[in-house]
Amino acid sequence: MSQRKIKKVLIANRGEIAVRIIRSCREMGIHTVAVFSDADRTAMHVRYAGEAYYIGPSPSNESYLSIDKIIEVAKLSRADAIHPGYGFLSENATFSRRCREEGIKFIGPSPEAIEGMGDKITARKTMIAAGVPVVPGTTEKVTDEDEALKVIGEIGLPVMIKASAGGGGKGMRLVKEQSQIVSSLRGARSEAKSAFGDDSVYIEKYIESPHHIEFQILADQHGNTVHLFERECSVQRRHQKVVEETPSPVMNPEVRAKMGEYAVAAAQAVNYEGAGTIEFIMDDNLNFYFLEMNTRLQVEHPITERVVGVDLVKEQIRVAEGNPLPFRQEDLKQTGHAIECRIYAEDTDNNFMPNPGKISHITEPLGLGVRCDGYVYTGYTIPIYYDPMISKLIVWAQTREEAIQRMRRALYEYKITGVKTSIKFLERIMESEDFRNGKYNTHFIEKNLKFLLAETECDLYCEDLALIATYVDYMEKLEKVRMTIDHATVRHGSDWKQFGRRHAAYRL
Amino acid sequence: MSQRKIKKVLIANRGEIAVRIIRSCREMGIHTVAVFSDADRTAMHVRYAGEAYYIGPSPSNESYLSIDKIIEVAKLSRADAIHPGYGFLSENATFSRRCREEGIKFIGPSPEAIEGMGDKITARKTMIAAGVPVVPGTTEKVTDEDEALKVIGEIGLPVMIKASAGGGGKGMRLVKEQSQIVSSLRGARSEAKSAFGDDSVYIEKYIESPHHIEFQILADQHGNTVHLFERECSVQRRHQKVVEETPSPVMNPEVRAKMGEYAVAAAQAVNYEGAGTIEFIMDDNLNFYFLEMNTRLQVEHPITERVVGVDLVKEQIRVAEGNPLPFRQEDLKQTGHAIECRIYAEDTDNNFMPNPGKISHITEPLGLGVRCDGYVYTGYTIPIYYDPMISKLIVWAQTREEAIQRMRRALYEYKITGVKTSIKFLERIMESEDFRNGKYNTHFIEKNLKFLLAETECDLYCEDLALIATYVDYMEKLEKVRMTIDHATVRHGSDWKQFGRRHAAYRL
Amino acid sequence: MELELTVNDRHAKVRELKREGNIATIAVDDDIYEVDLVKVGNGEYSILYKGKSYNIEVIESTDPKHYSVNTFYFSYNIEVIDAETRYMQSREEAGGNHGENIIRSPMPGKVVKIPVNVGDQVEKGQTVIIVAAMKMESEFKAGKDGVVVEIPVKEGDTIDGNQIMVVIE
Amino acid sequence: MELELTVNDRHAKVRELKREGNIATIAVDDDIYEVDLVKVGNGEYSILYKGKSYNIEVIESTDPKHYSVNTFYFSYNIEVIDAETRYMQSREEAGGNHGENIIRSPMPGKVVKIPVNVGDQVEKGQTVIIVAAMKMESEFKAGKDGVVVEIPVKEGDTIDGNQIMVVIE
Repeated sequence: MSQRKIKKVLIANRGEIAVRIIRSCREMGIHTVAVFSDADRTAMHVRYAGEAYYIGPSPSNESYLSIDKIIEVAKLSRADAIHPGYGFLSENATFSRRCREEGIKFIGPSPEAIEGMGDKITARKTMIAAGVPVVPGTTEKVTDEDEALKVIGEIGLPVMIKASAGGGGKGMRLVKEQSQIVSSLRGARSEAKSAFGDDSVYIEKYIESPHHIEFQILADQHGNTVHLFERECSVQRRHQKVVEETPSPVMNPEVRAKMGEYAVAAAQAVNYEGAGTIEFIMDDNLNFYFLEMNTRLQVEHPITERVVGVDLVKEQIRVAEGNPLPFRQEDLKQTGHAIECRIYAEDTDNNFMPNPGKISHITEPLGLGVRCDGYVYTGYTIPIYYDPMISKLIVWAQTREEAIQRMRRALYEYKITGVKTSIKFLERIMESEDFRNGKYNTHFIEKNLKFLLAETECDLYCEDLALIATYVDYMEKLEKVRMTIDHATVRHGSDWKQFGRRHAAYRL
Repeated sequence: MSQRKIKKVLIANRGEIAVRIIRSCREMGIHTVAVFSDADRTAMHVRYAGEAYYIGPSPSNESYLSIDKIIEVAKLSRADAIHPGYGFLSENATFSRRCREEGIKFIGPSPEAIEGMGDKITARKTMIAAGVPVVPGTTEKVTDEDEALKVIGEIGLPVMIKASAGGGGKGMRLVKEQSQIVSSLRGARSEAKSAFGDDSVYIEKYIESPHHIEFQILADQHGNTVHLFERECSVQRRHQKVVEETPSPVMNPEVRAKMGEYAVAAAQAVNYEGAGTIEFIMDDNLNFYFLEMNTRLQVEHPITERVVGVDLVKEQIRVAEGNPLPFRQEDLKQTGHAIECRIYAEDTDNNFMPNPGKISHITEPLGLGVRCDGYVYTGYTIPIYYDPMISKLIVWAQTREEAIQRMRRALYEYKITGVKTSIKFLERIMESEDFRNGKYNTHFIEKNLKFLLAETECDLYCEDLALIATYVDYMEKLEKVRMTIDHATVRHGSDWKQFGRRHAAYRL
Repeated sequence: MELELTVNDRHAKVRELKREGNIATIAVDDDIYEVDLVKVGNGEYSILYKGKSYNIEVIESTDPKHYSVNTFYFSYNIEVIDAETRYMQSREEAGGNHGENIIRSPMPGKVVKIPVNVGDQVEKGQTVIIVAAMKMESEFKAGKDGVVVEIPVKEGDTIDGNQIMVVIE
Repeated sequence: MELELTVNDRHAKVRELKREGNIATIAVDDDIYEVDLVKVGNGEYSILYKGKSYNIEVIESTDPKHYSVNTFYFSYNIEVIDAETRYMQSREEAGGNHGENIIRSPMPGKVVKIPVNVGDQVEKGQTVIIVAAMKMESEFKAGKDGVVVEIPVKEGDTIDGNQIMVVIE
């Protein structure tokens, strides 16, 4: 609990989040250490950090997930703390424990808190004990089919069957009709078995038209916990968030206050330290239930930073140093509206297939109310091994309507060539009626997919102008080849001229 | 006074301000028209606007200052309003009047308001009538030397002699000693004569250790005027602002409220409409005096936007449409701290000589709390005809200290090669003790010049590493030339090989 | 000089009629365009046409004759057709009669599994290769009934975009 | 291959001793550096040395043998010295005895005024040419007493950076 200034932080991550963490460290005068795999020697976090060390082959289990290698670098570079970012080792209790054993401060919660929230059923029990509402369903792992059928009978359809060790949608089944119960149950269990080596599941009430609402919390080592209000994350595709905003367009002050209180209670139930997120599911009548806790920084944390005016990474570091939180709950408030769009390297017209590759050219949007957190640069090759997220585009404005207009402007300015991206798809989301009206839930993308994937209308001339630009570019290349060859030819006689011409016509 | 929605705006400007205005128009769904001179065909405002029209040769008096050409384009493109930006025609009463006559809305004040504030002596009289404190001095133009000597005797030294039609430091003399009075007066008048064709001057008390503090105001067509608090602009070099911040580190709430009231009174005295700035001079005891009014948007307007949360260009447009202001004085407040650095293309080590030319590479700073308003891009050539400002870097943070840290981080990330810039100089300002302590006035740069221009310490190895990188780059070029030639040679016999080798050794 | 370009199913003949500095008169089939065209960066063009400002990025894709062209909202694949291309096309069309099915990788990635061997008889819709990129696996299926005649990649290979993975005849 | 490079007044001999992929062992005079060096963009290098991460931009200035090199806080002018350069230098040094004073433009701009003519006798400190760029005029003065022997520019000319404007002998 004693205060100890952190002087050097190792960032056990890559991509935009590593760059974002280094930025805050730099502002605090803290030295930074990057780690990189074979695929990442040219990555921005390596270039931007004060120091950088190689930790292994490209696949993440041999590098970014290797606890031993990361600890080794931390010792070699004399880092006194490790920031895990999100993903990779960020919610790994073993890693948090190992850091503690090695006397390196893990910037995040204790291994006990991670474990307490990591297993969904344990978390559920803890929440029930803490008085936080949970979705009606089982509190024990169900390993027996008959038991499962009985529970489903009690809760009533529709229900969701989820692998207890699961994540990423694996071992998950929605059951709406009596006839699907047995096959869904068996399907979920066999998928869970093969994915996680554990076929136990839990069963819960399925919420129709659900909203995914999460609360940011911050807790220090002195027992102070505050929440930084909600984020609306219902724009999802296959359980992957695509757009987030705060405040939520469906929220009201009473429910916000109530949820905030529960979020704080949830964090306190596991003696949480640092930044974390309590995820809730909410129906159209604003009934809400605890879903899970993410014991780390979220991808979408910047919208909270913008609306509340807090640098969450700096607060994480200050808490890790043993400082008390610099604000109380009543000091915090939401000002204006923020939206984040995640820019993925993917081909939205071809089943959202990932599209790694070389960035020919990138122009990032700038100006009033725009923040762009990315890591790629012109000439950089996005590797095939990691996440397809290129960057996060965050806008702020006084009102939600203005924020949407600003996001459209920023997406219009955002130019990435060389790889396919989701920018056009995101523009369509901003243009969709349901989003503009704030009337959407987690079915939004599914419901609006046709609109979101529709071809936009082209200006009468734009195809012809594209042809003209191509013509000019090709002719210029042709000319350049000719000149190079003629140049050589002039100096070395007429045989060459002959060759040069043939060459130009034939080769290009 | 009737409300009329603006559908298309012509931006009678170039550079970062043109791009910045187009951004707000785009967010409002307003079409945009750019104009460009010979030097600006490839400029960003031309590429970013919806339409773009050529208006003449590179020198601004034949293009951006040509009222006839701009009006012609406005009519041709059916623009219903013109935004003048800053500089060029923005404070030209003739242009404002011409727009009115042509039925095109000038986004700015009436010609009468511009005229009322344009002449310093008239403005001074108006202010005195409105009860706004002015610097002790003459209210009438002084054209007679004896009269001038008498006035100086009355006010007492030190005094400042200023050309009444002046600006940009021309025709201006500071007199501290009796013996300099006559020569300074004659010098100022002859300079004023040749610069403005008018040798009348006015004389005022010279304020020692002065702060340049200005207040942003907004006024609608319905008689509502508010101020958006102060900007501290005392970091100047030769009367050119270099760094601005808000709130001012020397301000207190009482003086702020009083100055704000005077700023509103000053604007109302000329029936002001739109965005404008009241400049005050303030001494160390917080005595303040009206200096002048800028009847346009200021370069440094973004720091106000960030701290008050208002898009000033959008408000300008809404006021021009005839809308009442959407807020009252009591709705506005300052949150956190913002600093702006102006990035100039100049050689700070060589007497700040302008340094136009081609941008080899640019990387703009991004991330939390950073806004970068620029217009140049990789491959763009900054023309020799206009202002040397490349961009404005604006940061925001909860506190002044954090804002300075963030600015240092952002300047560190800002990479421009190909032309020399003031980035390093600005970093030194952020590091200087006087700036960090908020203890500075308009003499800051002069006083700290030695520190600001001192060479920074280099890492032990960085010169050797620079040599290594150069070595590798040169060897790679050499190799490339060899390969090109060998490639040709292989196909065309051994004589060529001989030539190729000679060529490689000799030519590169 | 006239060029034949294809975009989607359209064949267009493009030629420059006149040029003075930036100002070019260019015919696209029967339409005549007078444009103010200037290259502002590597493959980036700014075009002013009838007052409107267009930004067009022209990027070489697989080879100098294949372009990926972006306007602000649209993306086109444009190909330059010259004598060589025409020859290749006629050959391919001839080959097309044999009904070859070439499966190419749409993106860079890593070959996870190839459940078929050269010589295998496969059915249309049968998975013939699985490629992973960015934590996502994609299955590629046979486009027709036939025999696998070529598999120029193997399991574990890192592959580029547009690389031939399986050929079925 | 060894190269001789100059930076400020220092002459340094640089040569590569070993190279495996990114990892290079390079000698700078008597110091041996083992660096992890990779080119990440046009003229941009990322170097890891003793764990520290350096970003160095290497930009050709006037010709392929003159570089402007930027580390984060420093800017160096580095020149590659080869046989040709050595010859030129020896010639210049010889010429230096004649005390030629060559006035070059430090930046692009426009010649506003040339108050002297070829053949004029000028004094050290006398303004010989005025150049405007970006609304600012700069006066360039004679570096020595002498005679104006060459003025390769004229009033109204637009000039590049580093262009010879006046030669005094």
